Amino acid sequence: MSTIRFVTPDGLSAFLDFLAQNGRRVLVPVEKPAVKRSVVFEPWSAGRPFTLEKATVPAKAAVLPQCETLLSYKKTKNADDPAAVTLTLDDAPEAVPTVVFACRPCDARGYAVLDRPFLQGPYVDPYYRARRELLTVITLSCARGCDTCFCHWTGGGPSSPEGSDILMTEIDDGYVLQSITPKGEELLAAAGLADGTERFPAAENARKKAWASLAPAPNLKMAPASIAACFTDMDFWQHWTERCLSCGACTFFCPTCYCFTITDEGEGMSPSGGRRLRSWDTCMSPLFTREASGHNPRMVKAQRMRNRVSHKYATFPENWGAFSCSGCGRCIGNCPVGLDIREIVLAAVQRGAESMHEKQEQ
Amino acid sequence: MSVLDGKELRIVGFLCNWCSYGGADTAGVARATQPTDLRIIRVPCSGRVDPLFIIKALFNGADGVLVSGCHPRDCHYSSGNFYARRRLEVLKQFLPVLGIDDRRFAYTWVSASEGQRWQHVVTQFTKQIHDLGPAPRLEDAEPLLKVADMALTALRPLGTGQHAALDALKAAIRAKLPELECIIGWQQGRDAAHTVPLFMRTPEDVDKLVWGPFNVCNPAVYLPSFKGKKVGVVVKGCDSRSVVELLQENLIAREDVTVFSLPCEGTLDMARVDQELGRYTTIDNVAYDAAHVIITADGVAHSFCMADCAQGKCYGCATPSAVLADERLGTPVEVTPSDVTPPELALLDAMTLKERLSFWHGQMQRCLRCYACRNACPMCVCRDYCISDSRDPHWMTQEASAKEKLFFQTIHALHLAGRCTGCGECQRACPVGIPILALRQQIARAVAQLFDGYKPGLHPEDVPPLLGYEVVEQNIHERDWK
Amino acid sequence: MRIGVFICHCGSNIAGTVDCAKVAHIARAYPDVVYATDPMYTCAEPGQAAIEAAIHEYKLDGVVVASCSPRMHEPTFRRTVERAGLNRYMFEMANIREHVSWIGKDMEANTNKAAELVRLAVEKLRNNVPLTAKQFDVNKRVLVIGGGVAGIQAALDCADGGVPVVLVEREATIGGKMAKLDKTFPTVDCSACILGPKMVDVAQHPNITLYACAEVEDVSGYVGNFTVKIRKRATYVDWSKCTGCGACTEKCPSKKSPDAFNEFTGTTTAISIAFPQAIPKKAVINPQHCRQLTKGKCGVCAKVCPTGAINYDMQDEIVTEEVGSIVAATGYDLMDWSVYGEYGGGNYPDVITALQYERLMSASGPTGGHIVRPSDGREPKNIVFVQCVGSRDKSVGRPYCSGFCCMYTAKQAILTKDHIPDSQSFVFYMDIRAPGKMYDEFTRRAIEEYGTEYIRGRVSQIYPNGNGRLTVMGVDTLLGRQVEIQADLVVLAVGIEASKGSPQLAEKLRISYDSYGFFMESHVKLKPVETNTAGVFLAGVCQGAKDIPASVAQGSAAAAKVLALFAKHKLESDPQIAQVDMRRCVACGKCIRCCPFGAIKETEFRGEAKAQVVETVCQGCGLCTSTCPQGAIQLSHATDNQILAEVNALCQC
Amino acid sequence: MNFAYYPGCSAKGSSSDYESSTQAVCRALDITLEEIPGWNCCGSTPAHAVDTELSAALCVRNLDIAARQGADLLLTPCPSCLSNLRAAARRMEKPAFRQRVNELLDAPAAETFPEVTSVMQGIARQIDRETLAARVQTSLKGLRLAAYYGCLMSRPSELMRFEDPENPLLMEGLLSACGAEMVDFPLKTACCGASFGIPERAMTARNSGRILELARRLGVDAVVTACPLCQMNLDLRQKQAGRACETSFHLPVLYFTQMLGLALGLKRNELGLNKLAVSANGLLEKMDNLRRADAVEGGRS
Repeated sequence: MSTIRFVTPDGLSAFLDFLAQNGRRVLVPVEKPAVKRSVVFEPWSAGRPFTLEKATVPAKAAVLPQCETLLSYKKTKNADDPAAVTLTLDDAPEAVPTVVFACRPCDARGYAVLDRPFLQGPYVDPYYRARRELLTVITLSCARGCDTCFCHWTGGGPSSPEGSDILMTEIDDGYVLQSITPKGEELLAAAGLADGTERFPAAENARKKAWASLAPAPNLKMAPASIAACFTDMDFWQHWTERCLSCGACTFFCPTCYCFTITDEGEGMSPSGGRRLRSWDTCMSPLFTREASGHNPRMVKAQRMRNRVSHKYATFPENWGAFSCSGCGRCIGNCPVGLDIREIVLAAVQRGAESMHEKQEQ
Repeated sequence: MSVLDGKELRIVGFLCNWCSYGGADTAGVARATQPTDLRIIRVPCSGRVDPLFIIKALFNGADGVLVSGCHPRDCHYSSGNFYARRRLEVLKQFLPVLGIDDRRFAYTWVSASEGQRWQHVVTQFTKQIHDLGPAPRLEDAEPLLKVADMALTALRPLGTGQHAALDALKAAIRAKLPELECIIGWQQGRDAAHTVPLFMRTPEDVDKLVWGPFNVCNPAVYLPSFKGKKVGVVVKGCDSRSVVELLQENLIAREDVTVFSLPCEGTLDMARVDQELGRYTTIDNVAYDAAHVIITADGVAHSFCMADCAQGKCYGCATPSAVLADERLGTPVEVTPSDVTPPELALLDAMTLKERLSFWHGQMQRCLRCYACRNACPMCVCRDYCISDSRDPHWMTQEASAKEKLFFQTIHALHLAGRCTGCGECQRACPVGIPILALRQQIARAVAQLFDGYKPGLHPEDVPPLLGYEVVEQNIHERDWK
Repeated sequence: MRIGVFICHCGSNIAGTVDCAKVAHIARAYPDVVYATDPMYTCAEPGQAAIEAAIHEYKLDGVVVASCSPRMHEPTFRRTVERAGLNRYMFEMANIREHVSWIGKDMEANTNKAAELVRLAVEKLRNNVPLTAKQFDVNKRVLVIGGGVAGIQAALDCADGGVPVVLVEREATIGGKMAKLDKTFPTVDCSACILGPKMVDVAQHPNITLYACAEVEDVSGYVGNFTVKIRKRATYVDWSKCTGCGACTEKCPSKKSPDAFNEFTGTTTAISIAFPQAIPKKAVINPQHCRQLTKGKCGVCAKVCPTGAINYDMQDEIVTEEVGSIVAATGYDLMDWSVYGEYGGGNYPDVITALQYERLMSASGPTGGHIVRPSDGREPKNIVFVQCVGSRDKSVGRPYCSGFCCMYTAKQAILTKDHIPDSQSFVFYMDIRAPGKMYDEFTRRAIEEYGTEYIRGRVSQIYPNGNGRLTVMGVDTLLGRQVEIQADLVVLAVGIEASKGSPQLAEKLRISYDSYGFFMESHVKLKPVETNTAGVFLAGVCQGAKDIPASVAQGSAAAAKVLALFAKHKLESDPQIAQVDMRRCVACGKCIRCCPFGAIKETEFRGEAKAQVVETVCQGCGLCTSTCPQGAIQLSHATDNQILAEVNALCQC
Repeated sequence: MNFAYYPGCSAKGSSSDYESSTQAVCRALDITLEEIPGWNCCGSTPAHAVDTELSAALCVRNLDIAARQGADLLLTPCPSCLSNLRAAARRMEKPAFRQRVNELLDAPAAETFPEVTSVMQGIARQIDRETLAARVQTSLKGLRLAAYYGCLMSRPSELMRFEDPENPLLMEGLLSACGAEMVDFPLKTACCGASFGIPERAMTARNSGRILELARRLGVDAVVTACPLCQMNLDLRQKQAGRACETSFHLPVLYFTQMLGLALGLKRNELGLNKLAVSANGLLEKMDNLRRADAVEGGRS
């Protein structure tokens, strides 16, 4: 049985104070006022306002920063022989104990997606691992669905615990916190919060209500096969990507995208030294696959979009057994031209079904 | 490398090889004593000085930047300094919007024989920089978030456009359909409260065409990708200016483009609409009256008055009807242009330099460098070869600092100088709502002031001002060095 | 990279206020620097030898010299490193003399600054790449624009050197201003007698093609390969038939045609030959005054012409010439002196220009060499010469000295006395400028032997005083009193300006010109004949005021430049030019619009439009590089990355 | 049309004929001159040679009165006054100077002053050539006149802004509209030497003599002037000038307002012609004869 705690809205600050103990970085959703408001995760400090809204930007940066220094190096010269250079190198991962507070189940499931290639494959990424091991995820379950969300299509849901250490559910008078993992349990046990066992049924009730608010999900079981079947049908991809602008809004705001690029900056002998940086990249950009020769296997946006959709709904499931999409819908809401991945996936599924039907008839 | 503490500040000079570098030599030969702060970078011509070098220096630790070239008419290359004069003047007028004191940048003309003048210029400029003190740094500025005041009055009545001649437009498009590769317009998006671009190739596609306040995207952005093909585009007035600007720059050919237009009554600021709608599952209904759009979502009706919820650009819009059209439907609407300060720019105008620096620091922190702003810009034609992600030239790093992100915005703004029609797609596309349009608006304002009210995208035959020059500039005057 | 750094002491010029050894020491810590030293005189032969030795010993592939201005010794050191086997562009200079040691005495600040400038040079060098010049053919023909004495000299010298010359003259005859002069200073020999033979040589030289009544319409191409379009104006006389017999001019009934050659001191016939010694000696019809051409009635000249040369239907003709080099020798015109209202602004007939006075004195002039007053034909007795009318006068926008007026005024005063022994000349002057050989002696003669009264001061007003004379009011600044002279004739030494149309021609030639229209030389002192456009040279007053000997000298100098250029079989183009990265180029054409030299054209590359630099036309300004938004066109040796490296070396906070 | 008007001291004394003719002409042309109340001497000529601030204060007081009356334009007949008033207004644009002058005044002067211009320019601004010609009662046709502006009216040019400083043509325009033949008078802006009438009598006589001599050679019936000092000098001292040139002159020297007044048919005593030292009777007689001849001619045809 997991640990259940309860906290009132007024008690959240104290809870955050607790989370921030021992040098832990607590990332909380913070509202950025603008004509177009946005919500981003930022390190919390006592007294800072925060919000519990779904963030515009997922908390992916907690494990995969927008830009991180993989290694830094310095070169020093020998005073007697200017041609001789001593190189010192630091490749220790930049990682601090971190709590992500009040992300949503789709964000948390993002971590589960990222864990697969970074931790479960033949090559473990030490930088990712260092951060992931020091990460605790406190997820706020969603009270209802929305027009762009489709977590339940991808195997998740408004209260899916996957990827979370603690699941937090809003009820009438506060929040019920339920530990999901031993890490979460340990943290919750030490938090000094009131016991929430009595209120747990109310939380379960709220979760059910949330599930009930969702429109029925289509069956995507055939999606990998259907999309693979569409792979060579460039007309299909061209049709669906005609309005794409090839920007990175879909991928940079995705909790499951992990494409990156590596660049070297600075100079061993400069005061700030040389740095090897890993930064987010996007498969929507033609640069992503441009080869040194100038050749580009994904020259046109249809090829790139095909890659994105195939990766998320065909090849990743083939390799890892799950979609590389948590259905958060940010790629839909943030797209400047309203491209909707759901439409493409459904169209592919339908196309696949039709062609299979045709084959059977033949 | 460090400056001498308490003694020197970091002043970078870009000098043309033929005149000013020679002038500095002449000053040296005459043993004309000068302050030691200035570090001179020799360039072939003042026309070689990309304003971005100056921004780069000012962002990265320079306390002052001085550019000096041949006197007008004396350019070793005939006209390099004429181009430089326009570009550097625009830059000078742009700097304050970033929170940089424009006195930190100066450009002047010194000939190879004017050693004394050079001494005077260096002495004065160095003194000026010392009087200003070390330049404040973006990264040291306390982040500041402020919101533009959107309570605005439009130059013309805004409406919902429900009486537009949509059927006639569709008929006109159908008639042209056989001649054209496709016609770009708008269709309903994921629900009735959103539209997305539509590429019409068949009569059935034409049926999907919609017209109204949800048509926010600028379809001109797609035109350069159809270069060489016959294509049609349906435009609002603002979109037509992008089409014209593309024509001005020969980025599309007039004979390849057929422009369809209806007079626009304004479009909605979807950020504020979405904000008001909140999380909803379904749109039940969208209804219109002359001035309002009523959206019913999950059973709750939300009313949006066009006068209150239009895009910022719509309020100052003087071109509701296309400035250029082959098929013009509906009755064109004439609006007397007026110099309205757009809301984003008004917000910055009201700030001190220090606040502006803080503002941009605060705003740029949340930028993810997704480049939706760039890719949504119809005038961004470098596309696959933007200098923001190239190594040669290596203008930018991939670092996620506010400085690098603002530097990109500066690149974009300066590359748009004299070209930006103010369509606002950059800002609309930004998923995190950074008011980056203000930077382009400041450039546009400077360009209009310097070049007799020039506005890009009004006349296909106009030469964009930074691609031309006048031997005697009416509005650019050498600043005195007294 | 392996970089060697040389911090020059320049004796005490640098070492006096810069700790050169310390700079070398600091430089040793810079990236890629494997050797740094501080020689006494780097540019001297031992200094250069030491660089060569160091290149070999330390296997250097790049060299930085910190010394004087690169404008001084960059070519020297480039040759040095080239001798040691390096590419000449793997070299950078830091200017620590003119820009550091000579402008301040603070040793600490200077040393720090010098070290930073060396750092700048090192960072630039680390981004340098070897560049190689390309070779191309040269068309060994020359175009000379302007057939005044400078152009004649340039044309003859080139032609004598074996180079075919195309000489284009705007007027109907060559000879320019000198042909209008009566005598020349300081020898007072007859202008026509010394210029005439040269003009005849031009006509007879097998290597010279002369186009008179012609103007340059368009110039394209580049050094070694210019294409020039020349507009031959319609003369209505077929010159291949005209023998210059003059029968037409005698019979022409329209005798009120303005006589430009005589500076409008008289009139001529509508069909005319400028003067008896004109080259080419061919008749030209003035279409504004020809009765046949204006009224369609007359045709006298056609009737009397023994060779049937008259052609009233003649049209302008465009001829195209291909040349490898161009000499501009377009001379000067007088400034519009009517701005001087106080001198009558041109309304008093007896106030004339010095050039008009030359025509009055000339035996071939309208009065047959008799000096008479234009108003009444009487011989003047009191003649006032006013100097600097439109020279050295900021109030009319002419701050420069016209150079030769002091001398010709002295000459005219002397000649006046010769013509009219009982005359008295007065000269109002600001300063007497007589720096040439025999010049000052000549003015002394005018004063001492010819009794010319020189009055140092300006003339405030000239007005007809009602009794047929002119009152000249001025000041004698030496005596500090007002002067009033009753003159019969006033001769103004009107200042000069570049000849009409000079700016337009400069733009066609893509050379610079100053605000008065004079063409800009490449370097005021060291390259007075060259322009900034390779292959285009200057001769005579088009470059700035000068007298006949100087014009002739510059004509010869220009010819020497042409001959030196043509002495090479192939020319090398400067590799510091723009280059297009075909992949990055999106063919937006912004560079093509801006290029001051038309050096960029659109081309097709793998089916796509792209920009392409014409290497021989590009002059390396880099305007295109700062114009191209995607950085697709880069100026070699001043690429974005090279300049950014310098900026980053200074600004990295 | 109403103009604020600053007559200047001489209008109330030595050049009362200028004043009366100015008033009469303006009246006839429907221009009302409103004399500013309580004006004082502008300080010309001696004051500005002694102390620029004190002399400016004299002018500024007048300018201030005009400004407080809300005048847009202030007219003065006298070039000396005009020069002083304009110079003072110009100097007051410098804040430091303004501050010092303000200290000399009872109260700080107005921030901006009305533009000051001459009566001649005021008339020309208001009445175009055709209108003036239409108002002419007695044409000046047949009279040959020399317009003499004096040295001050157009100088220094950037301050006075009076046409071409060397060759103004405004007076010629007015009088030729009235029918007079205006000779090209090269000495129209030469100095007559009036200011040195007492200390440098010989020079003054020489300067005036040169002007009168040229005018006589050009065969004019009268010299027409716009300056009280010039008029007095050329008229009152005509004998001295004659002696300096070893000749004797008899050339009437009239104010342009007097000439205009004659053309407009105003009463001759209103124009103060009786105040002239060199009698204008000959001129008037010639006019009468010419007009009589016209009448006869007109009668015949």
